[in-house]
Amino acid sequence: MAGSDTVLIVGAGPGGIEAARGVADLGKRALLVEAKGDIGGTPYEYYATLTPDLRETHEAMHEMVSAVKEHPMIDLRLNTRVVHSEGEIGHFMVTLQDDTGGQVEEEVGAIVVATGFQHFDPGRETQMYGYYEYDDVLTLVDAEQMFKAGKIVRPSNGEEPERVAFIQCVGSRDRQIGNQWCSKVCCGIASKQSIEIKRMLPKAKVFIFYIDMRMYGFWEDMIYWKAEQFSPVNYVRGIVTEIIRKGDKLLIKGEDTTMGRPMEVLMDMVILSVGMEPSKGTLEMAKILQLPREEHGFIATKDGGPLDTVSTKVPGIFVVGAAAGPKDIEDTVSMGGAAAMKAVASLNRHAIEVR
Amino acid sequence: MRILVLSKSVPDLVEELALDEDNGELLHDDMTYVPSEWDDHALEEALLLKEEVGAEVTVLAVDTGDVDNMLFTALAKGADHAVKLTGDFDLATSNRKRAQAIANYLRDNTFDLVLSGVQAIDDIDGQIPAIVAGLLEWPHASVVTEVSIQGEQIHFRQEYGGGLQAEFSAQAPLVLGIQAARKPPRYASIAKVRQMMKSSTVDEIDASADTVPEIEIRRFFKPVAAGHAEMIEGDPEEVADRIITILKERKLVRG
Amino acid sequence: MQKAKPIELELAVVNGIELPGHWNRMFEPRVISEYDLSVLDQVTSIEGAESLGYCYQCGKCTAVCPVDTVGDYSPRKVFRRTQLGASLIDSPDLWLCTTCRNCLRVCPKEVNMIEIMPAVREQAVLEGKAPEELLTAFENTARYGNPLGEPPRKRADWVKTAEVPVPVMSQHKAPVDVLWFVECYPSYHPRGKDASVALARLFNALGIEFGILGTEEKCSGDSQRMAGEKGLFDMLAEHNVKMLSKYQFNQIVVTDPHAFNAFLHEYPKYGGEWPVQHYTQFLAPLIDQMNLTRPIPKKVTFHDPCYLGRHNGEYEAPRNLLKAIPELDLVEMGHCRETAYCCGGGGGGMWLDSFVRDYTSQRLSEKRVREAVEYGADILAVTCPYEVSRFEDAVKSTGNTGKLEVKDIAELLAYSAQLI
Amino acid sequence: MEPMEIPVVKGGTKVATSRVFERDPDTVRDEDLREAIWELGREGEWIVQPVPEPYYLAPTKYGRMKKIPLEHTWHHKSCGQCGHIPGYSTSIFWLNRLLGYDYFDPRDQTSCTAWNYYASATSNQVAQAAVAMRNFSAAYESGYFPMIHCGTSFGHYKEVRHELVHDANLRRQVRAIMDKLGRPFVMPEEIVHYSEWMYAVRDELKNRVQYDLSNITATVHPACHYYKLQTGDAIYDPEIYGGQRTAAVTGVVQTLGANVADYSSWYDCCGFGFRHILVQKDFTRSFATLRKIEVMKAEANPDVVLTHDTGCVTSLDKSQFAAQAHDRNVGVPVMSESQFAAIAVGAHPFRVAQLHWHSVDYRPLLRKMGIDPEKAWAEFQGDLDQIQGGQMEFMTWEHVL
Repeated sequence: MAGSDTVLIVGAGPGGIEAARGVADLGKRALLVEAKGDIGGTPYEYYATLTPDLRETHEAMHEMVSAVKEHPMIDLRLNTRVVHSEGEIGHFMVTLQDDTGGQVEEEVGAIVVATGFQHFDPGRETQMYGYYEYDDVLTLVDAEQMFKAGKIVRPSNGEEPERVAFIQCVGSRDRQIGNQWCSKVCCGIASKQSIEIKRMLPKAKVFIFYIDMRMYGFWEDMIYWKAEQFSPVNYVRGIVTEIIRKGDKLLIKGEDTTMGRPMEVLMDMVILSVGMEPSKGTLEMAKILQLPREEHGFIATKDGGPLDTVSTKVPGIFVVGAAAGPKDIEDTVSMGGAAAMKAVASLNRHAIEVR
Repeated sequence: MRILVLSKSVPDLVEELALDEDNGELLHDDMTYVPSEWDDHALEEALLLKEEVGAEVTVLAVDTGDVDNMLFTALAKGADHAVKLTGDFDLATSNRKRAQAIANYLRDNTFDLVLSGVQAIDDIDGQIPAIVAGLLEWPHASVVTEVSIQGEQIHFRQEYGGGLQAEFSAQAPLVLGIQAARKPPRYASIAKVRQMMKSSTVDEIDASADTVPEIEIRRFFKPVAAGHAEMIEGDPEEVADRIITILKERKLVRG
Repeated sequence: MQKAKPIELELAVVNGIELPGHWNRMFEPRVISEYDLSVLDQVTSIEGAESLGYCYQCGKCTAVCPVDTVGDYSPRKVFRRTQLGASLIDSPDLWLCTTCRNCLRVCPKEVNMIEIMPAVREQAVLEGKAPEELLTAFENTARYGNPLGEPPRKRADWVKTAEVPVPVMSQHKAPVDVLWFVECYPSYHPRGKDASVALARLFNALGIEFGILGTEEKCSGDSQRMAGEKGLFDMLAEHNVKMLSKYQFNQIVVTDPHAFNAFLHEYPKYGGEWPVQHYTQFLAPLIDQMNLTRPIPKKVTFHDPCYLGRHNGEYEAPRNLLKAIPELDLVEMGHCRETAYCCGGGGGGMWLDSFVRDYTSQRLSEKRVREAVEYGADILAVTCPYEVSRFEDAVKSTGNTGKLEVKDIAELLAYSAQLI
Repeated sequence: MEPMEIPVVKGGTKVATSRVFERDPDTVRDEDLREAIWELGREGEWIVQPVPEPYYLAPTKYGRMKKIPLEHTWHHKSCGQCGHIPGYSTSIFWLNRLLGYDYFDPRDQTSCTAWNYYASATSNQVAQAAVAMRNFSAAYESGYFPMIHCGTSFGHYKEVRHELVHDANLRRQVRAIMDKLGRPFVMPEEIVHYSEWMYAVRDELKNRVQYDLSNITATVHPACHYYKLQTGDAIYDPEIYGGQRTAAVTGVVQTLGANVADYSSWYDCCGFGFRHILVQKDFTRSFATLRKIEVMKAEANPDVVLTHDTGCVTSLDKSQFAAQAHDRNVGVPVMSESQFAAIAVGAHPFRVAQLHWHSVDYRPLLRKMGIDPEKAWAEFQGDLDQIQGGQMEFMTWEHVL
């Protein structure tokens, strides 16, 4: 029996969009399912600008977003979740459910999972960052909302902060929490945000407290050096363990490891560089599609190695972006293209085998 | 509080002194001149007073030739004004005549305190501050080490032999001969001196000389040496032994 | 680790109860510390010192900073301490850098201490915060044209001991091929004069048409510039350029790598643009004519002067000269050429000996002498006028008298050519 | 570097943010041992002593509900309380009697020996666990449920429980000891601290408060051994600091009508340090006064410091004399919340709460509460005179209730 010519893509973030576009451009029908009411994913929803080039997110992603919406070969279903799946490569029967509970069944030949990540919730950490106690403790996401609004103020009093600290590796690289991975992008995002803060508030003093700065490739001089040399942002090695309210300020406590001395410094605002975890949707899809997860909890790739970044252990199912582990947008979009190619290839190969 | 600092340029002893073979006088033109070290201390003390109580400091030199650099250096260090008394002066002009010119200037201009180096290396007679005070009938003290201003009162210290110090206070106006400032004279960076040369001016005041009593020098000569030092020869151990013997002979060490 | 500081009253009485000694002993509280960034801003806003802020604490400089081998100073530490709010202008750190350029050689961010130090030091000099002994050297240079405080009129007195003609341009009244810029230490310092005499005899033996400025010469001022007296340098440069411009010559040869640096990079800004060579560069092509016949059957090691080597890239000329001496066995120390350690005299270090001693475990010259001895050298060959005296003192203070001789290359060449 | 001037901003236990943390059950770090305890009970490894009814259900850090027995409690007393702060345990008993709860004050309880253990001074795992289990068995045999007065005993027993659950060999060794002693091997269903009981009865106490506490400001020092050991098993309440800090003590004090003020070094140890109090008293008194009391004074200026552990009351109260000698900004009375609550609901400050054992002057606090300390002292002196005079052998519960 000939297989379905449709590829199901779950999740319409940058990775899913790119995969759908790829599938459609390769001449197959792309069924793009998104649980939320709009496409674009985490960066489009939360981030004012992209890392590392600081382009305004909506403007930068406009082209890919509208391409998906207008493409005749892409069947976009918003407010829709995949709730059930059975079958195998060439013949997956998937059940889609919309907001109102209405269900439809679709036959698809291959599936691309692009369900992404969620930000670490700082209420869970072992350190005491007081995110749920003090308004002036923010996450990278909260800060992005401010950039979007074009105004950086202390939420507690609406005043411009004079001293802002970023704390890196919140919820990443932490055995206690169970997240033993580097989330890859937070050093870059924090540096990017620090540049933005300095642009908006030139008098503000910005600090980045870090274990080690991880900015690969061009991010080094695109954001790290720029932040350090021309903003300037103060990088201090040594992670902060506690944030406690002291008067109307926040007292951050840690060790300045370069100088080997304790530090207790007052800040007006602290931004937690929260890391990535598999999103609820990713965990849900792993369950529904019976995809094995790798040891960190993300969706496992076939060999777990560097030579195939998108094939899962289940034939005909592919993974894209942060559903497979911490990824920046570049990686995610590249994986989208690769998954589209592999998914369409699997349909073609299946068709030949059946014949 | 207005302070006048007297400054004088003196022969630089780094170079060998040249004497006129005919009359034994110093060949001034063959020498380089530097600000008198004691005057530098007077200036430093004045600048410290300025920092403490906000005094206005004027530095004054009798125009005996190349004094501009000295005055600009003083401005670079922090003096507010520089004054050059011009007229019939040269490097050989006597202290009596210089003092007369300074006193005349002080009669025409109001100052509360005059600080001068206690003496200068070229004559070591310490006369200028004393004669200036005498001509003006102002109080004067010499060998002063520490000056402070408290309201109307000017306090200062003098050093005596045997480690004794005396503390005085006097009302302005007053002339003091400074032995040493509380701090070593400050350094003026050359950039600042050069900037002063461009941006500030030295007030030139015509100080046509009165006729003043002069001392006549009958001759310059080197004193006849009364005795010579003993030069100790030999290797280090022999020299050390000889030194110990001498110290013992003079009862400078025990045992 | 710093111990907690106890506070203890000999006797305290609370509510009529005596609390002697240990009953009231407490430790001082930890204060909330502050990253006072105004201090860093203040430094990096000084023209020339901007790059201090580029430091990202990799620590590469610390590994190659000679000063850190004898003390607690490196560019990384300077940045960090400044970032923490310690004023560089008030810190001894400001005067410990010898501007040897070894940090800049390895710095991935090009934090340029060669520009930072003079710029910040200039500020300190303006604020009257420079060490006393350095100011004395400045004052001497300003007054006498040399940092030693020697009489300007005696600048060319060494010529009398040369026993060969050393034309002084003001009397020579004719164009020359080479204008030899002698500099201060070769004019006044007893061991510097030895090298000058040797060089004068070599020039004569080679038939070079040369002349010196004599009393018209003043210090080139490069080290004073690096030590923060830019105004003094301006004055000296203007003077020297003016004097040199009076005469006709084809090129300048200098004894001092610091003067070499000034003539190459700074004097052109003052209108003094002439071809300039260090004397080793000038002599190296003339090896065949030097008649180097008397052997020196010794192990000789060469100390690369910072301002000839790292600053200006000349490593071969001195070595070629040494290799040309019969039976001379040239051995290289571990730190040589690009990685050579400084003698401690650069950047004003020459005039900061007692200041630097308070912050270092040994002099850099002593460290270098120990290295030369370790490599089995009999002779430490040098070619910077600061070095003969610095290293000879260090030979004595490290107890190596008799084991190691310090010779200027000019002396070795003149000896081999049987001119001394 | 120069110390900084910090502005004082008063605020209660209300969090300054509208964010609400919702815990994802999948991300809870601390395991819930109770099911394992029952399981071991079913397997016959030990007897599980259930929490007697009536009990109160209190929320803990990770959202699990903890059973707090209200009565039939076996009171595991504290060495330091009995020795140095007798009003501490007396107040607990007094409150039990006031509320009419049946309890048992055993005479065969031993020290938990955890002070030595935490001071890195003595003992071993088996001995520690055996001491705990001996006391549990004594409680079980009495028919009353263990209620631990000391924060350190509480924390230590939680750690022992954790080890016993996870280490069959340890269970075997300890069971052998209990067999030799002829005692049953019993694990209580919950390990309960007295301050949890205080939390459970806070509303009952509220109705009996006799003084206006609205002018009283307290700072609370949460005891490390109460909530930092075995973090999951401590009471947290979303109403108290948004559920980010333990609600023990704070919840009680606020319910009684007093104000609780926050201060920046709340998370720090009191300075007791176990080893430090023994061999480095100068460290303890420095930490307790400079890091805790002085910070409280500067930021909250409280009338009283309330805490819920023996060592904390001791070091915070009895270190202040030295700081006074150095003219530091100290001088705040320190007591347990049980003493404070007992006084608030009518206990005699000397007969019951025994404040005369405390070092810092507590009289301004009493006056502010509306109690005349001189009059109260005269009453107490009268008791002593009676005892001396032979009219009364000793004080009885009837006399003080």
